[in-house]
Amino acid sequence: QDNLKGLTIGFSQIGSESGWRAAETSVTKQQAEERGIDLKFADAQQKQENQIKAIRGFIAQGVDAIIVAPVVATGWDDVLTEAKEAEIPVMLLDRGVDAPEDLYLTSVASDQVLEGRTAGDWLVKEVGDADCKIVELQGTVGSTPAINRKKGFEEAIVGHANLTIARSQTGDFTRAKGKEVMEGFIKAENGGADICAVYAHNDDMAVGAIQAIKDAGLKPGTDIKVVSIDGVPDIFAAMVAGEANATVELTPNMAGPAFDALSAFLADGTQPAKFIITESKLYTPADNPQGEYDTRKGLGY
Amino acid sequence: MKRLHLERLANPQLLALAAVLLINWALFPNFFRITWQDGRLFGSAIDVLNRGAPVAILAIGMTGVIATKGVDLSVGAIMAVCGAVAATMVVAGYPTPIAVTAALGVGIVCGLWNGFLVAVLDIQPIIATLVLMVAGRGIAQLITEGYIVTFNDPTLIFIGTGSLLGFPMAAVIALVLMILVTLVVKRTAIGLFIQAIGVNRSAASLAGINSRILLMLVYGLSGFCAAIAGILVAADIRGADANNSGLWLELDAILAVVIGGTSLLGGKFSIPLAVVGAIIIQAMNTGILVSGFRPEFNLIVKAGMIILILMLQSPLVGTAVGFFKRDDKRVVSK
Amino acid sequence: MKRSLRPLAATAVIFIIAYAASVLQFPSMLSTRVLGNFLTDNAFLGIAAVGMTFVIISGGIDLSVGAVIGFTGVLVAVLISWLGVHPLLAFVIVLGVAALFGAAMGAAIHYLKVPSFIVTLAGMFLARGGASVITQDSVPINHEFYSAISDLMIRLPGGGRLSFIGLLMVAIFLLGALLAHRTRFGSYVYALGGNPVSALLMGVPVARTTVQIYMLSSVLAALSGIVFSLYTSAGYPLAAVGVELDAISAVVIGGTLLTGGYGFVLGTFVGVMLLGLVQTYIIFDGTLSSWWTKIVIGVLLFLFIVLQRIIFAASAPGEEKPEKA
Amino acid sequence: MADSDYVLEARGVMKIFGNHVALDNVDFGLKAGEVHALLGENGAGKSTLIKILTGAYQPDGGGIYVDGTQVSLDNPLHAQTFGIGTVYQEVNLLPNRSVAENLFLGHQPLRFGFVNFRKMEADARVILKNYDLNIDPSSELGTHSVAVQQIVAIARAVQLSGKVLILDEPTASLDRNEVERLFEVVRGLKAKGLAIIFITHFLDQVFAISDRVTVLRNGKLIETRALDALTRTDVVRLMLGKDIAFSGATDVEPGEAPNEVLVEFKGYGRKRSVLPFDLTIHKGEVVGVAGLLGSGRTEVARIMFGADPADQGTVSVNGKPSAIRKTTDAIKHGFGFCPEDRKAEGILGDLSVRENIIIALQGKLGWFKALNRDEQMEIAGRFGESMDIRAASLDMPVKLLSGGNQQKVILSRWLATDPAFLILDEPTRGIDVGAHAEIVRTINRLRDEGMAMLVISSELDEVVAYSSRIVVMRDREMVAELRGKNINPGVIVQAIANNPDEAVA
Ligand SMILES: Nc1ncnc2c1ncn2[C@@H]1O[C@H](COP(=O)(O)OP(=O)(O)OP(=O)(O)O)[C@@H](O)[C@H]1O
Ligand SMILES: Nc1ncnc2c1ncn2[C@@H]1O[C@H](COP(=O)(O)OP(=O)(O)OP(=O)(O)O)[C@@H](O)[C@H]1O
Ligand SMILES: [Mg+2]
Ligand SMILES: [Mg+2]
Repeated sequence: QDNLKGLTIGFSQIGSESGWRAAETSVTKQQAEERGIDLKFADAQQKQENQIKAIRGFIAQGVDAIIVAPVVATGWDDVLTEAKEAEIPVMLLDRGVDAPEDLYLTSVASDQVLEGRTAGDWLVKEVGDADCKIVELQGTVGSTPAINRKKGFEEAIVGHANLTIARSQTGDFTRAKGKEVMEGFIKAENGGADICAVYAHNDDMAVGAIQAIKDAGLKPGTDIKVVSIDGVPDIFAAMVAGEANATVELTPNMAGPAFDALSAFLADGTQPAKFIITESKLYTPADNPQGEYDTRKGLGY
Repeated sequence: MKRLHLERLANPQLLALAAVLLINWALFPNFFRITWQDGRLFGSAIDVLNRGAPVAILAIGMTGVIATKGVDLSVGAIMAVCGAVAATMVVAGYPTPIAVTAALGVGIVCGLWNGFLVAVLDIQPIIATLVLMVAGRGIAQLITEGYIVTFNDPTLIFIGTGSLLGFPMAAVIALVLMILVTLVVKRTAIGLFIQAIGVNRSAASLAGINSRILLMLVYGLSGFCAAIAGILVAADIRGADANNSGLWLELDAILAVVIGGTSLLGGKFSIPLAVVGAIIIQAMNTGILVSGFRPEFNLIVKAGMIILILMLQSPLVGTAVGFFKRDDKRVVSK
Repeated sequence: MKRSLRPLAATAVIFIIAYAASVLQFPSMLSTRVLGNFLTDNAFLGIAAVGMTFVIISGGIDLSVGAVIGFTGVLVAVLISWLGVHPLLAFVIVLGVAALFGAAMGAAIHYLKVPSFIVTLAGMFLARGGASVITQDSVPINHEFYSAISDLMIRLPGGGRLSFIGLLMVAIFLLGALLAHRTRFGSYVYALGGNPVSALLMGVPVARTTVQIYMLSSVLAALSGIVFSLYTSAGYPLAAVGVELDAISAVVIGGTLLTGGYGFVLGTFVGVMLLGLVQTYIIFDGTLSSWWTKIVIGVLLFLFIVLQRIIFAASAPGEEKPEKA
Repeated sequence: MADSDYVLEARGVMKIFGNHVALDNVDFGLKAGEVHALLGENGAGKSTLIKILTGAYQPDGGGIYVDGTQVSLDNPLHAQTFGIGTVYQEVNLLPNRSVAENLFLGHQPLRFGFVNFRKMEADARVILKNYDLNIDPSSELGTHSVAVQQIVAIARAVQLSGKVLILDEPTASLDRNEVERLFEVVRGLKAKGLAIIFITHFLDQVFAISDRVTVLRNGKLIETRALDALTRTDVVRLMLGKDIAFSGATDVEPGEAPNEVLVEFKGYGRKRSVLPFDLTIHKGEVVGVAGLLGSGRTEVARIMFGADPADQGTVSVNGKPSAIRKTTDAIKHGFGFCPEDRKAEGILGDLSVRENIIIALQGKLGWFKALNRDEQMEIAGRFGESMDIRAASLDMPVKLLSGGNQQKVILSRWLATDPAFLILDEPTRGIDVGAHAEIVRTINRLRDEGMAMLVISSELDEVVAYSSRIVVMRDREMVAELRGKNINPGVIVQAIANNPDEAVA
């Protein structure tokens, strides 16, 4: 991998809206450092237009390669064509784009629908035949992960008539909103007595929901099951305390595989797989949450 | 005496609040059911008070700013900064009172900075506070280094989630703050001076009001209120979330003040009514939550409500219910 | 030089100095590519900011701009991709919808006497909510008309491109300047911002003008939404969140007073370019973390405003100037 | 019914604000080719009638007739289409726009749909020539003095008036030459058959130019009469409903030894504003300041009060050297200041009359010694009584008061602080005869009580009436100090005009 040493690579990151995102940024920087890459980092503050600007800026600067974590899937054709014309390879992180495949080298991403399905499958197994009223904490309205994780989860529970989603509201991917919405759900569902499980599109909202459940005098993890996605340290801490039941890991190390692919490509022109799917691993309290917590703590979550 | 009371009840803010609560009640019959649980009151109506507290607190500071014909866009960012300060300090092992005091101090400093830009450098308030709105969140993230800084400090957590006489701490703090600030403003000449500056700053200065110091003070108060709100929000989730704490809350606070009847053109203001405005907004939000609307409709419902409330308050409709209006038939000197 | 033109000159001078300083540090910032990108990448912001300039000169503010951009983008995409409407017809439809929307806001501001801040805030919720009710997904637009327009560009030596949308923005700025400074409507806008009571007594048709101003702003925001959809070949309900604040900053940096009555459309152009310069500089630097990016943008914003203040402290509008007949 | 040789007519017009009847069943008819004076005390309803005649307000009863047919005027623009041009009482122009644009707003000459600036400015230059105003039409209106703005407002109204010209106190801020100019223009228009309504508090001017006069009192029509049958005393009696003794020049005992020194300015001045001056003010004396428009009188007042701090010279108060850097410094020394531009710098429009009166006193007391509502009411009521402020209620916003009453409110504001030294810039501008005499009386009374005052006024008769001493300003410099016998209009004019080449406008 020495052939990456001294290269300049531009990294257009979405922003720093969540702990997971911050972890991805710091892991990417770490990976670049290990390989001796000069990483040019541009934060887009959640705006696609800023990402396009950043990519154009990288092209104008003449970087050797570009990695992008696209905020949405659409709208990349023009700017990627421009990069191609300038012969700069582009790699996509954590989400694909709706653009011709020849416009980018590879896309390293998780399968968000699978994440939702994994969470759903776990819950289906967990409750068995018992009736289960689920409340759902959605991500930001209209964001891709929210749409996909909802879809995957619904796919998993469809055909299991005993599992129903009773209520679904957006918690904006944040702890505070997750807590507030869960409070509302508890009031709306007979003081929480009717709720069997909460499914949160990310761990932060789950952490907020856990607090709301405790404030309502119920036991999270027991009275109301908690399942969520991301695998951030705090959800493992909650598992240790017996307050969370399951999480699906989304690895923040997307850049590593991307750099590897680039290295191989630059060395002898090896075309990497177009879609590198990262693992969506399910964690439950049986998977040594304390250990997971400790290994993740320093990653910048 | 009785008549005065009736007139009070007829003011548009309270009417709007009643309307929103009625709608909530219609959509969710258990809305007013309150039970006693673990030594405190528990129910949707209590949630409204609890969740509405941060915006209410912001609105208290914002009212002063708007009365001087200004606006403070930075309060959301200041919340994030102060929450971050308090959280990182307790995590670093400082005693809670020191951490809280430091956070409040930082809030005041942020506010004074805004005041300095507005009063001394004469920069337009919207743009002066935009600076801190943009940079402040960055500062907050710098403090937390992008993490959500979680803590387990019992005192701080009590501030966020504890209760006093069954009422949530946040609501109690908002109420106390409202009473204190209202008293200070009413019992001293500060309120009058704030109005004078808002109505005509050059005339006020010629009449011997030191508008610079007063403006600094008003923005400082807004920063202080933002700091309290920031600490409350962080304490509530036991963590300082620099990215999301207070995000877009400045708009809610401004909305609350305007719903409370204070004109964005400066002048007459009412702090208690701004707090009522904040409660109205939160009642709306909680109503959306418990009623089970699909989240895509949240914003539309909210927009519809705002339009409704503003129609209720507009002078056009106001003349129709002018019958209730108070100030028309007062003392006639001759 | 005319006193009122000085803030404009100031902003331009600041831009040139800042640009020169950036070029000294990163010589490649002088390329035609970067200059072309300035126009293309800021096209939608610029077009929206023209409308915002009118609103602010009239003493109001329009917070709905970003949401209208998002809404029109979605509407255009849905019309074209789902309903098979030809893009040109789709453009006409969304511009019409936006005109109605703006007119409604203007009418509410004038007749209900509600401050523009609040009316347009409600408008923002409405437009953003409307967009996410239509669809939550990002809807791609694949139409030959769209690809034809993206291919429409002038290539400059050195890899630069003058794109259609970039040139459209320049054209809108020129038209906006003409409208503001050379027509009766323009003078009414300034009149409203200067003193609405006087304006009424002098015979300015206040109601009509107010409605027209917000119509103009919404129509330009819709045009900006169309440009945004050309820029990204898609419509997305969360597109352009917070663009109104960028537009307001650009307008104010361009020397327009938020209190109304004073300002220049072309100043806004320089303001937009300044914001673009800041972003480009940060990208070229490439070492700033997410949070330092925010702080630096804030600090630069502050520096620009203070610089403007310092240069023009002696000649702020309204100040007395000795003059003898 | 009135015959329709009236070009503009109001029949039985009513206007009610809240529960205050501003106009009560007023008839008013205007004939072509006449100058019709509309008279009445402050708050009599003159401006309100004008606003109804021009569509700015809608009447609550009665009707408006143009050439005998009833019309409903929706707004001033609508009135303009009938050829009605108006100068409203407070200068209602756009300070942020050029002089030319203010003249032509709404009627700018167009070429290909765009405003033709060259033609507009050339036309403006020609129009302003008629008023001897030689200013750059492209300059911002706000950079000019109130007087210049007033002339521009008149010029605009004249341009717009095809049939009717309405002038609501146009001369309040003009000097004699300018008034004479205006009258020439008015006579010319009258000769062309225009109908002109003229409101003023200067009876001389009424007699100089008017043909008929209508008098309002407390919103009621008292009488409309041909002027040649009336004497000044008749007019005053009609206005007030009683006789007043108009106090002419009070005799200032010339030989009297001056009291102790209160304030002493030495080499006091400010760059680009006022050349350094020396001035000593004693207790119990009134120093009048005379000079042409723009001679720097207002600047002197502002420097003394610290509104624009001096950058040279020294000041001592009660013999002690002092520093007056801000207005609060001045107030601490017992200064008070009624500014010239009452709308922009005087009143706090949205606040109540009561709050406007106590604000300076409260400012002096500081933040924590707040006057409670009863105390405020007591103080405001006291001054409301003694200054005869006509307001429906002390709680109504001061901006709804008539101009003259606003002026009294501001004067009361300072009297409430019990000042040692009061600076008054044009205190009688826009004030009716009754109130005028009252203010002159008040000034005299205050002087006798030992207060020192500096009074700026363009009314030479008036300055003469109360001044113990008069300083004359020319071209931003104090050029003369007149005492004793020299205090008479002739000498003052001489002093002002000493160097006629430099006279402004
Ligand atoms: N918009 C308003 N709302 C309430 N009261 C008003 C309003 N406008 C005028 N008034 C009241 O109506 C009365 C008549 O006022 P108006 O301005 O017509 O007097 P005026 O004769 O022009 O006096 P002046 O000579 O001082 O200008 C006053 O008592 C005034 O306070
Ligand atoms: N006729 C005029 N043409 C142009 N500028 C003028 C004219 N009259 C006054 N000015 C300007 O307006 C400003 C006002 O001056 P200032 O107010 O000190 O004069 P003043 O003596 O107080 O006159 P006023 O009687 O208007 O109060 C000055 O800067 C002066 O140069
Ligand atoms: Mg009047
Ligand atoms: Mg003057």
